[in-house]
Amino acid sequence: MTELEKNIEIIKEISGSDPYKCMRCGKCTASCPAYSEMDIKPHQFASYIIRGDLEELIDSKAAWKCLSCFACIERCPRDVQPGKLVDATRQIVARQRGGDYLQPEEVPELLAEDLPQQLLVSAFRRYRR
Amino acid sequence: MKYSYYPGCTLKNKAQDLDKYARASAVALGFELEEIPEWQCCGGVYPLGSDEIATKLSSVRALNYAKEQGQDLITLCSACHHVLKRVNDDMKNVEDIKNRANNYCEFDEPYQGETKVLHFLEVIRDVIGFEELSKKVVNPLEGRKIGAYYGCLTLRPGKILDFDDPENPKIMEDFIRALGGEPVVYSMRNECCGGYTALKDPDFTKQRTEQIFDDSTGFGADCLITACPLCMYNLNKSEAKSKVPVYYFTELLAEALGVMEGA
Amino acid sequence: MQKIGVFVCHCGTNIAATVDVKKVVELVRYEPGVVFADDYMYMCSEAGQEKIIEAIKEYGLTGLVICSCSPRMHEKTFRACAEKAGLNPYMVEVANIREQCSWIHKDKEEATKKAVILARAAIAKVNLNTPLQEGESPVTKRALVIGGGIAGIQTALDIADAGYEVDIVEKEPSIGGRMSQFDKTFPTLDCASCILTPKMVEVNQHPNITLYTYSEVEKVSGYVGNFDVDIRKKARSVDFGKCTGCGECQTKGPLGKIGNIPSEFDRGLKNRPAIYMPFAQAVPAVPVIDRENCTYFKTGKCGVCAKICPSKAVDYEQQDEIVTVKYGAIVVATGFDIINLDKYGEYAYNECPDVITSIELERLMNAAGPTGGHLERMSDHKAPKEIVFIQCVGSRCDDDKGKPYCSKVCCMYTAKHAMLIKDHWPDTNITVFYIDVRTPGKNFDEFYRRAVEQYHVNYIKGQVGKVKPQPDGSIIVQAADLLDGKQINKKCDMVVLAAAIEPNPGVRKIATMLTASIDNNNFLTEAHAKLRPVESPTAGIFLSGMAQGPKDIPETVSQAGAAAVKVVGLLAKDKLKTNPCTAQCDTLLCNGCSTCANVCPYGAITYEDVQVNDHGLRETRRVAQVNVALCQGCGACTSACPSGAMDLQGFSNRQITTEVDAICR
Amino acid sequence: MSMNEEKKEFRPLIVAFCCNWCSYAGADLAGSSRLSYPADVKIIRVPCSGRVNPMFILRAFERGADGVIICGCHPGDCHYSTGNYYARRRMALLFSMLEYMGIENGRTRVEWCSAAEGAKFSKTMNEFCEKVKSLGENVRLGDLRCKN
Repeated sequence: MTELEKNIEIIKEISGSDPYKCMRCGKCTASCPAYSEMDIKPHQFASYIIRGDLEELIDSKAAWKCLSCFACIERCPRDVQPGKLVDATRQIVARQRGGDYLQPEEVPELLAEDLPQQLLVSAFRRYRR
Repeated sequence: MKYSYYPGCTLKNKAQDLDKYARASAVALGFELEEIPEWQCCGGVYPLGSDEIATKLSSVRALNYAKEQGQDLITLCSACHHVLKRVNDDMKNVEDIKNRANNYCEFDEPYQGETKVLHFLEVIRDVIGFEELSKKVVNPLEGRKIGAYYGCLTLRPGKILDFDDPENPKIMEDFIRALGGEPVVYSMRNECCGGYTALKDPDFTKQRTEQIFDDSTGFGADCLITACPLCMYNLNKSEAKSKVPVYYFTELLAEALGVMEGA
Repeated sequence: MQKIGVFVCHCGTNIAATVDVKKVVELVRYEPGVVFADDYMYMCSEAGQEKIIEAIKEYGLTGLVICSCSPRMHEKTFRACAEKAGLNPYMVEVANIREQCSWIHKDKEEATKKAVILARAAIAKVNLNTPLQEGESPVTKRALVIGGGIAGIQTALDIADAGYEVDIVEKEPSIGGRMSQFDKTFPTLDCASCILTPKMVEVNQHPNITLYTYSEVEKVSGYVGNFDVDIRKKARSVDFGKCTGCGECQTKGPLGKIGNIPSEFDRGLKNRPAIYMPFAQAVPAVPVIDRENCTYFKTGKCGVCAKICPSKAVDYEQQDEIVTVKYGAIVVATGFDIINLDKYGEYAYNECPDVITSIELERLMNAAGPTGGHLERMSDHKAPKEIVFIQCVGSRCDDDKGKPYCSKVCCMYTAKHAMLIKDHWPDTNITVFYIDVRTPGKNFDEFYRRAVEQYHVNYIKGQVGKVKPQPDGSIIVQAADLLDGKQINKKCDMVVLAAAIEPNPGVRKIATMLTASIDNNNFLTEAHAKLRPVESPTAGIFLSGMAQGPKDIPETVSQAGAAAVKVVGLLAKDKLKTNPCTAQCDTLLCNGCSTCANVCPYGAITYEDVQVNDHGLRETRRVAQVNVALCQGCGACTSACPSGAMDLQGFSNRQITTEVDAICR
Repeated sequence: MSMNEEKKEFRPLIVAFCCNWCSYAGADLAGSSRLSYPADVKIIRVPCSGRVNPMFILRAFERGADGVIICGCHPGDCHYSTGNYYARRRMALLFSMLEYMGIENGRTRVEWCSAAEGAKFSKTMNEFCEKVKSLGENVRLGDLRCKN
């Protein structure tokens, strides 16, 4: 097994998803409601991982723009479930780099009067370790 | 019929309407909600990473509690529904998560996904039945054209949540029909409202909700119903020209059953 | 004691790369019974066989062990080779050291070790082999073709033209199958019915062909050359002899021409009455009464069609009839359908009448179709100006909704549809969303390029995410152009789905009746994927058309011809050699308990009173007798026999036990 | 590999009875598709799973096999119509008797595998080997006279 394949194994383990199953049909990207916000599109996650361009993925803002709406997961015809690859990227950043996307100090000024608790909890889960 | 009830954090605060009308309606429909004592927040989103354990434990505790009571577990909030059902599926089918969570929790006997998790709407559909519900309606919502807004968390992933057809659901439409209203079917009903990105990208959620209002009102909806406090927040924040009132489904239920006052 | 020769094949490097063949030769040389052992590059080649023949003669070999590929591949070859040298062909055993050893193991030492063990097992078995004589069985010179689509029609015509009798069983009221629903065919744009109808008529008039339409195969027994088939002729409720096919009953019935039952032939785009012919060119041109939907059969009141019929052909009293016919060979040509799209809610097929499948489009464009060939939206009958085609709907899926295979014909028929639409209605814009455009085939890619270059069909790479019906009656197709990196919301007024193809759902039941193997996708399995593509592993069963796998019309027709040749090759023989590996009863051990007869699937075991001499004790006993002409050698009786009297030649108790011993040594 | 190392890892001896029409063909497909499984598995070809006499299985265990697997056509797909049904019932009885005699259920198995299921064949064999390996050497029905 090459070094790259070993790294991909790790991502496979975290995500529970196999990027090699992707056939580049783009149904995920077609379905993605956050398309306009994502610098790397959902269908590209599999190819970035396979090519070993993990750094670029980790530096992208795409991982933080995913809404976790599961549309890509639901519709993927190859069972790659791109949303899981996106989340794995987020995990890698949060775990290894501590690069949280949301700092507690930011919260007070973002708070709105009627903001539901669910929003804050979700945002902390998604944006932080 | 008694059910364990998991209200979740938001229903205790910003979404009290969702909760109180549900409780009043449950009484009218003849079933009892027993709130789980000392429940902990589900976390709002399901941790997708297959090696995430700690973040799933609060759900496991609630699920195990319901098992000990010998009751099915009801939720209302679409996020809690999503998280509880998925963690339950993990505890049933994913050997590694099951073992590690049980090792940590040290219950009297290991929890293996025995509890049945139900959304309030599923109880109405599968236990009470829409026909029975319509018989109990005292103030039918006649003439109201109501769009069901499902969002994402109640439906997907369809295989695990098993709530309804994730691409072409009909449970809320049937519900509206049972209450005497006219359901409005539109294609954005299962598209994301923008979710938690409202915190850092409020403009983006505004774009999304505008599309939802445009589509639903285009088909003639004069109001929307939802089961999700976050969808409710985002839809309410919308500045869309086509904006119409948004209700929790339980509010219309209480109205139709004539139990608004007591709630 | 046998004199056994062991021959180890290199199979080029297929075996030799992972198995040390020289070592195998060295290690088996001193096994009991072995008098000669050698290896060679290609044992199955002429030179290899020559080597075997020489060795048989030189060493007086009485048994052979060939260590090579699977016996399913070359057992026949080596048996014939033995026979050439005057050795009984059943004195040959094959040790499978390729498929079950060299190809699946990487470690040379381990693979060599296993190869030696497999060889030892085969040697041990040959030591107990006895010469067997093949029997003979007669051949019924008549073939059955199941399915009356283009595959079945062509197979039947080719067999009939060769001079043999052939019957077609078709479950629909008419032959013609899917092809009769099509408008034009790619890549030459011939009109489908113009080339199919003459063949349908020819079938009907051919002296060697008998048609059983509105009929189903109910039961199959027997074996190659001697099948007994029960065919259920469903009650047509119309007398074949009297009906003139005038069509009065359909047009002047209670609902007139309209009817109230969705027409299967027009894919529900049009209704039909309860008494109907599926289409005007139906063969036979005799209507049927769909009893489930007929008012007379439901309520006992009506009877209008019987009154109208000028020739008094309507017969409400008709009953299903079962006929039993003998056949020598059976061809499965059960064809295909498209998958159910209920699981693809994102394409809004069930919600929106203007989202249609390609077969529905065929009907809409067909001059004999529900709109008389005018392409229109089913919702408002307006002509669509902007049409989107979505490819691979349910094909190439690895989830639980779709099919894992490529349906093969969609890329081409979509290009065909696009061009035909542009030909008839040049002011229509057409967009095709594809994953890959696959056009291998003669003049195929040229055809697709013509759609792009001459007809300006817009091909966009990217699967569609969602089809969104709009309040104004239009449809928005949400997709992404992967090559240009753009999300697209394409507004259109009609969407055509290239739904995946699947084998006819009834094929599983038929395969079970025929004991023909079928794969996970319900396609029938070939005897060999490359070398025997039109034969089932079950002798006497042949495959034709989509039942075997997705294919287009020319391929279907060629396969139909190939299947016909195989059938003719079988029917041309007067006698077939039978498998000599049949059961045998040891009369001294048999206690006449009937257990074996109860488990025998072929009724090959009978009981007879025979005189036995049991160690000097002479008496009459009731013992089992095997009819070797009927016995197929499954061995069910041998394991069921409580006294060990039944044994199977070629796979005897002692032979298998000795193999077990050799492996466990 | 030295003798010492060889002793370290337990390699089970597994006998597989495969019917000629489905599972033996499935094994061939596993081979031509290069889907590997341990060399511990040795296949014996029989015409039908219904041909597998319980005697053969007892004999295998007696002679030192660690696991025995019988593969046939899927229910309903038997080339001889019913052989696999008989095998299924017969083996259910035999296996429960073997368990009574101390041969764990994990050492015996009946599996259906069609001619088209090379992947399933390989997967089944890998799983079965793993299982038998985890149970260790079979000593309970060994004929002591046949062992060194």
